Amino acid sequence: MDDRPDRFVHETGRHRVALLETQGITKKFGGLTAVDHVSLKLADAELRCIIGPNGCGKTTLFNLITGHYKPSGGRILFQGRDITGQAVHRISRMGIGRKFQVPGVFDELTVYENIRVPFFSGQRQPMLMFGRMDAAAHDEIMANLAGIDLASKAGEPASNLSHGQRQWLEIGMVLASRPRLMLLDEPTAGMTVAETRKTARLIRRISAQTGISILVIEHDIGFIREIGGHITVMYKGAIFREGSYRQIQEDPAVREIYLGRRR
Amino acid sequence: MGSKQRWIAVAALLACVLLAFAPPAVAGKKPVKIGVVLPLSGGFEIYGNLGVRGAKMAVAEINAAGGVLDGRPLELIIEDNKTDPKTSVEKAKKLILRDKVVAVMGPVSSAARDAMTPVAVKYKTPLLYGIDYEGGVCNRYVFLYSAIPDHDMDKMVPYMGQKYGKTFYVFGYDYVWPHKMTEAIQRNVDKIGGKVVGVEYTPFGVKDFTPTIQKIAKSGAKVLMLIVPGADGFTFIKQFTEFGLKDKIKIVALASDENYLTALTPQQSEGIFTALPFLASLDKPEAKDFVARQKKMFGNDVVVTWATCSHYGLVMLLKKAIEKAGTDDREKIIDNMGDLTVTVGNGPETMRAKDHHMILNMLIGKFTGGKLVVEKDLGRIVPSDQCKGKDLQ
Amino acid sequence: MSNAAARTLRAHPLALQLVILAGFALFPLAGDDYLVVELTQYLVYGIFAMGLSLVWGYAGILCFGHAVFFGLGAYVMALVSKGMVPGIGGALASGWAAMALAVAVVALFAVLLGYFLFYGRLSGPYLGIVTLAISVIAERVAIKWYYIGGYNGLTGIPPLSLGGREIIDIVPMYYLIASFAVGVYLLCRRIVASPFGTIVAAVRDNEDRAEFFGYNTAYYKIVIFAVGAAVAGLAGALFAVVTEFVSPTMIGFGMSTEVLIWVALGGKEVLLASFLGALLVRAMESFLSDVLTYYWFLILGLFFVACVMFFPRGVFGRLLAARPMATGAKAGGAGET
Amino acid sequence: MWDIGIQLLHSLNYILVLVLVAMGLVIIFGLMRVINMAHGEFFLLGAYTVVLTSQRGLGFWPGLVLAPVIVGLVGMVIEWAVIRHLYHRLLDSILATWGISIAIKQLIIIFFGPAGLMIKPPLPQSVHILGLVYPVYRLFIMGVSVAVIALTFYLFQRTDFGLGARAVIANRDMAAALGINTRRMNRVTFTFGSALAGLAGAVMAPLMSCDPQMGLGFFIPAFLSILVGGAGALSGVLVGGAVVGGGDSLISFLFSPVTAQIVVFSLAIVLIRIRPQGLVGGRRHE
Repeated sequence: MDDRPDRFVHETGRHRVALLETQGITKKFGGLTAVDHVSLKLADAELRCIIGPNGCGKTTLFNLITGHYKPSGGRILFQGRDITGQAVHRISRMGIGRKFQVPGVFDELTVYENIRVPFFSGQRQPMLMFGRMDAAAHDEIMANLAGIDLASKAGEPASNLSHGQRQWLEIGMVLASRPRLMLLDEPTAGMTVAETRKTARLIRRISAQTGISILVIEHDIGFIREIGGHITVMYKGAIFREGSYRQIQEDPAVREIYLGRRR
Repeated sequence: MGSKQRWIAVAALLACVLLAFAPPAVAGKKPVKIGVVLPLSGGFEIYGNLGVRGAKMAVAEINAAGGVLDGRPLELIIEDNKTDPKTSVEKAKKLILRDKVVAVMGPVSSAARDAMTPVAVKYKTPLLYGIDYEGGVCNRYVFLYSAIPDHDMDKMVPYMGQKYGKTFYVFGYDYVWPHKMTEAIQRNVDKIGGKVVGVEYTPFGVKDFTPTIQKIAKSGAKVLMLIVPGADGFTFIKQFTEFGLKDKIKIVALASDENYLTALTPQQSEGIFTALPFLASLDKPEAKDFVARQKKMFGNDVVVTWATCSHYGLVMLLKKAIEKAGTDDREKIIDNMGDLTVTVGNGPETMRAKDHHMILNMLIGKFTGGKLVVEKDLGRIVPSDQCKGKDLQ
Repeated sequence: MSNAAARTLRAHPLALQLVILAGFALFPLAGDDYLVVELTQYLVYGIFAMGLSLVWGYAGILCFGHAVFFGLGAYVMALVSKGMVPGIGGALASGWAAMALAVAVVALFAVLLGYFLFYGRLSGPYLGIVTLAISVIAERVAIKWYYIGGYNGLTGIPPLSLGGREIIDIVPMYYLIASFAVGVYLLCRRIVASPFGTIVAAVRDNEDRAEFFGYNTAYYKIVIFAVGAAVAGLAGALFAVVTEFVSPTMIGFGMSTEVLIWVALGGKEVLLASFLGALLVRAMESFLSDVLTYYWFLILGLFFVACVMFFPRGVFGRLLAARPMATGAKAGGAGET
Repeated sequence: MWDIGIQLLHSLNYILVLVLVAMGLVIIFGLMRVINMAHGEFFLLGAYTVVLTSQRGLGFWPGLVLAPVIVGLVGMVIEWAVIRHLYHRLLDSILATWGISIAIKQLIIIFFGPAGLMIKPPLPQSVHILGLVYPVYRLFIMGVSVAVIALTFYLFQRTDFGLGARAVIANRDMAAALGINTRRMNRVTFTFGSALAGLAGAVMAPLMSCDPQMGLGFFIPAFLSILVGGAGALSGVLVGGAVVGGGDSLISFLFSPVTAQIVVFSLAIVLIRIRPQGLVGGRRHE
């Protein structure tokens, strides 16, 4: 990977303040409680993984944070503001970017255009139908592409990319939208071992260089180890454990729920 | 695909588009061309085909007799306007600008005629119209071989009122011609001291008329003025008959003609009235001769109606005007077209110079036993001045 | 063609468009009057087609009622320039003001309609059927409304004047319409290549994802819908000027489906392809429908099915697909006006 | 006061006709998510089958039997040739069926001419109902419509085929995984829907003048009925037909047919906008 200075440097002055906080957030589908009183705090510039067996409510939690679902109870605070139940695009504009489980790239657009879409999301410029790209914006987009190793594919439609490249492209897209917080839902699903390692390094580098807080849902143990950082374990909709990689790895209860699932 | 191939392909396609416009080969002799813009598809083709047959026969007869202007033949150039005003304008422009016709004949609907009129004026070409309409056109470049309300409603309404009762119901298509006809009907009903008990309009393409039929049945009307020509009119008459109302309420179907005989069963058409300047069953020598000539030219099954006559008559008028003018100059033809008289199928008829409308001989017809027969001969009718004293020029 | 010319073209993809432009510019010198008159009208249809291309090709909104905007533009043009709108007279009733008003009215109407449709999250088939029904209603209202001429429509629309002279002759009229066509094309291209255009394309491609990047997708759909409608409205106003009449057939279902065919056959995703599609189909129809009569529409219908199934990008789409920003070769590459 | 009874009878007649036309459409749309723009032309083919048998001197009744068979076969061929390639391209299937509708209409014009054609009424008798002379044939139409509705409901609610079909509606992928041949299900559905359209056309032909444009006059109200009622459930078409058909009939009687069309269409659009899932449509997933 190249070592050029990343262009997406954000102010990271206010460490220690909880960027995102969920207070007893709950979501019920009929009789099923998918997310059960989850209270979570994420600091500025923090990198955290959420793990847990299938169906434990990880993705539902993401959907609650991003406004795709309205919670049945509890509150969500972002930068101290209550964002509970706001419209999806409003929450997104506040600075919460998300990568979906299924790569959500724009297949018919070129790789370059894919980055262009989120790039303008924070600006007034899209209002101007006759607006042009200035050279600085162009350079920024190309730097972004270089960061995810796709600069050489800029002119190709996204449908031409390999699975791994599509995942990176989506990470690039989320980055281009200049978020304060990134939610990544299984960014390495379906990747080869080499691709997974590369993805982990990419995410770590983004975290280190930009100070964006990152919340990752993952299964792949190798990836989680590579990432380091704090880990939250969810089970049956609730938070089960929190701790470092080593603490979680050695916790027999965590093993139990995973083994229990395999049985 | 490389740029070169792309360039060649585009150029080829562009060439195709442009080549499609290539001018036609120049003819050897110099015929006098008459443009025809009539619907041969799209809804009014029944009338369009009648007009084409009338015009074709006139041209054939004139050419057989030596043509015009010292042996120049007449030539018809027929264009299909698809019953659409836009297409009518396109076709009229094509005929005038490319084919250099001396006159344009057609179309059928008033909408298309109104759309074509500015073209005729702009390019100073006579527009020859041969379909019944609502009256009121006053234009130097437009000649109308048409029955207008003065010809038919002024006579029809008193006749029906006297014979069957003075309560009338009007049911028509929702466009200009039926509305104008309704005004004429209302005027005449008032004149005879009768009453219009209901007026109702319908959009094109309605397939179930029961709500309207129910209203008519309840209204106490003795006479129904039906201004729904064509397929929807057939549907209406069919459903009206099924509900058993034909015996109680007499129908006057405006613009109904011999075409109704092929579309309706004798039982369905029985007892419907109409007013026209010509009926194929008319017992006059010129009528019998006209029908015989049509059959000879187009086969025994050919339907001959008033629309055949009017378009035939228009060509005849044009021929007389060309000869009187002694030239194919369009302005001079227009100057000479007024006050000419022709005999087509029902006695001599005259194109008035002052408003370009016709003095016609009118008939009341009635569908009887699967035939359209003459109920009453109304004789020569001179309509009011459609220019109301204004100067056409 | 010489190699040098081919090389020039390769170096400047724009040259292709310039060649086409030159073809249109020189056309009146070669053709006879009638051809110029015909082509004038086709150019108006071409502008109309570009309007639909924006809405359907670029924004993915299948609209079965685009002629509503075309017809509305034509009617507003006719009514205003004939002085039939109470309260609007004098300078406002001049041809150019009428045209501006026509475009504005159509755009406003499209915004309202778009607000109604897109905030209801109507999409795909529902949108198709609803727009189809709207076009039927529009035609019916036009037929029923006698003040605006009813079924017969309105005639005698005054010509535009430029520098105190009325444009009525064939060749000046051609150049007037041709310059409008070029202007609209450049304008639309600019919109498509702008950041706004990219976002519209993104909304078409994956609406949920675009929404998640913070875009109010309904807003973008409404705006592009209104722009496409305004272009169609301008085409309608020009049509009224060129043919000097308006009638309900211009506002209804029939006309809506015609433009859909032009755009689909030409290539809905490329402006110039849609434009040429209109010209090609109209030119072929003008000459083939007389020869083939009823078979022409049969062939057109089957060809349309084949096009939908096998060539979704149309006859010209692939050929003319130029994506100046796609390569990212140079910032501002789209602004080659 | 008999007026109300008569008006109800007329409205019922039109509603049943509309439901008969819409039935094939709703099956195809509900099951396959395909908007069949050629439905009006399938109706047309059915009507012209009857015209053809009448012209050939066979009369109306053989045509009535033949129409659903012929149109069903046409539907099957079109499904095989076109529709099955477009299941994953919803908008394209709209356009393709619409192209097919143009082609079918033109074929009819080429073979039968563009003018309206009439056939002899097969049941010219009338009966007295509510003091009104009522054509027997209209009663026959209502009977056919009720029979078709009953048959369709039986087929979808009580048979194995119906169970499979409803499973496909609910979850296509799951149904396929459970061993339902969705490919075959599509073919059968499209054929059945087409046959119903053909039957509707044949039944309606004696009431009116058959012309190549007659399809559109039924297609739009039928489609609005489906969307108003809700495309997801069979019962939706009954409710939608009642709203659109009853509204049209009532407003035609109280005001005029022109007003009826404008008002009913506009109301239908507003209803679809407010409740895209239809009046009887189930809960939408949040």
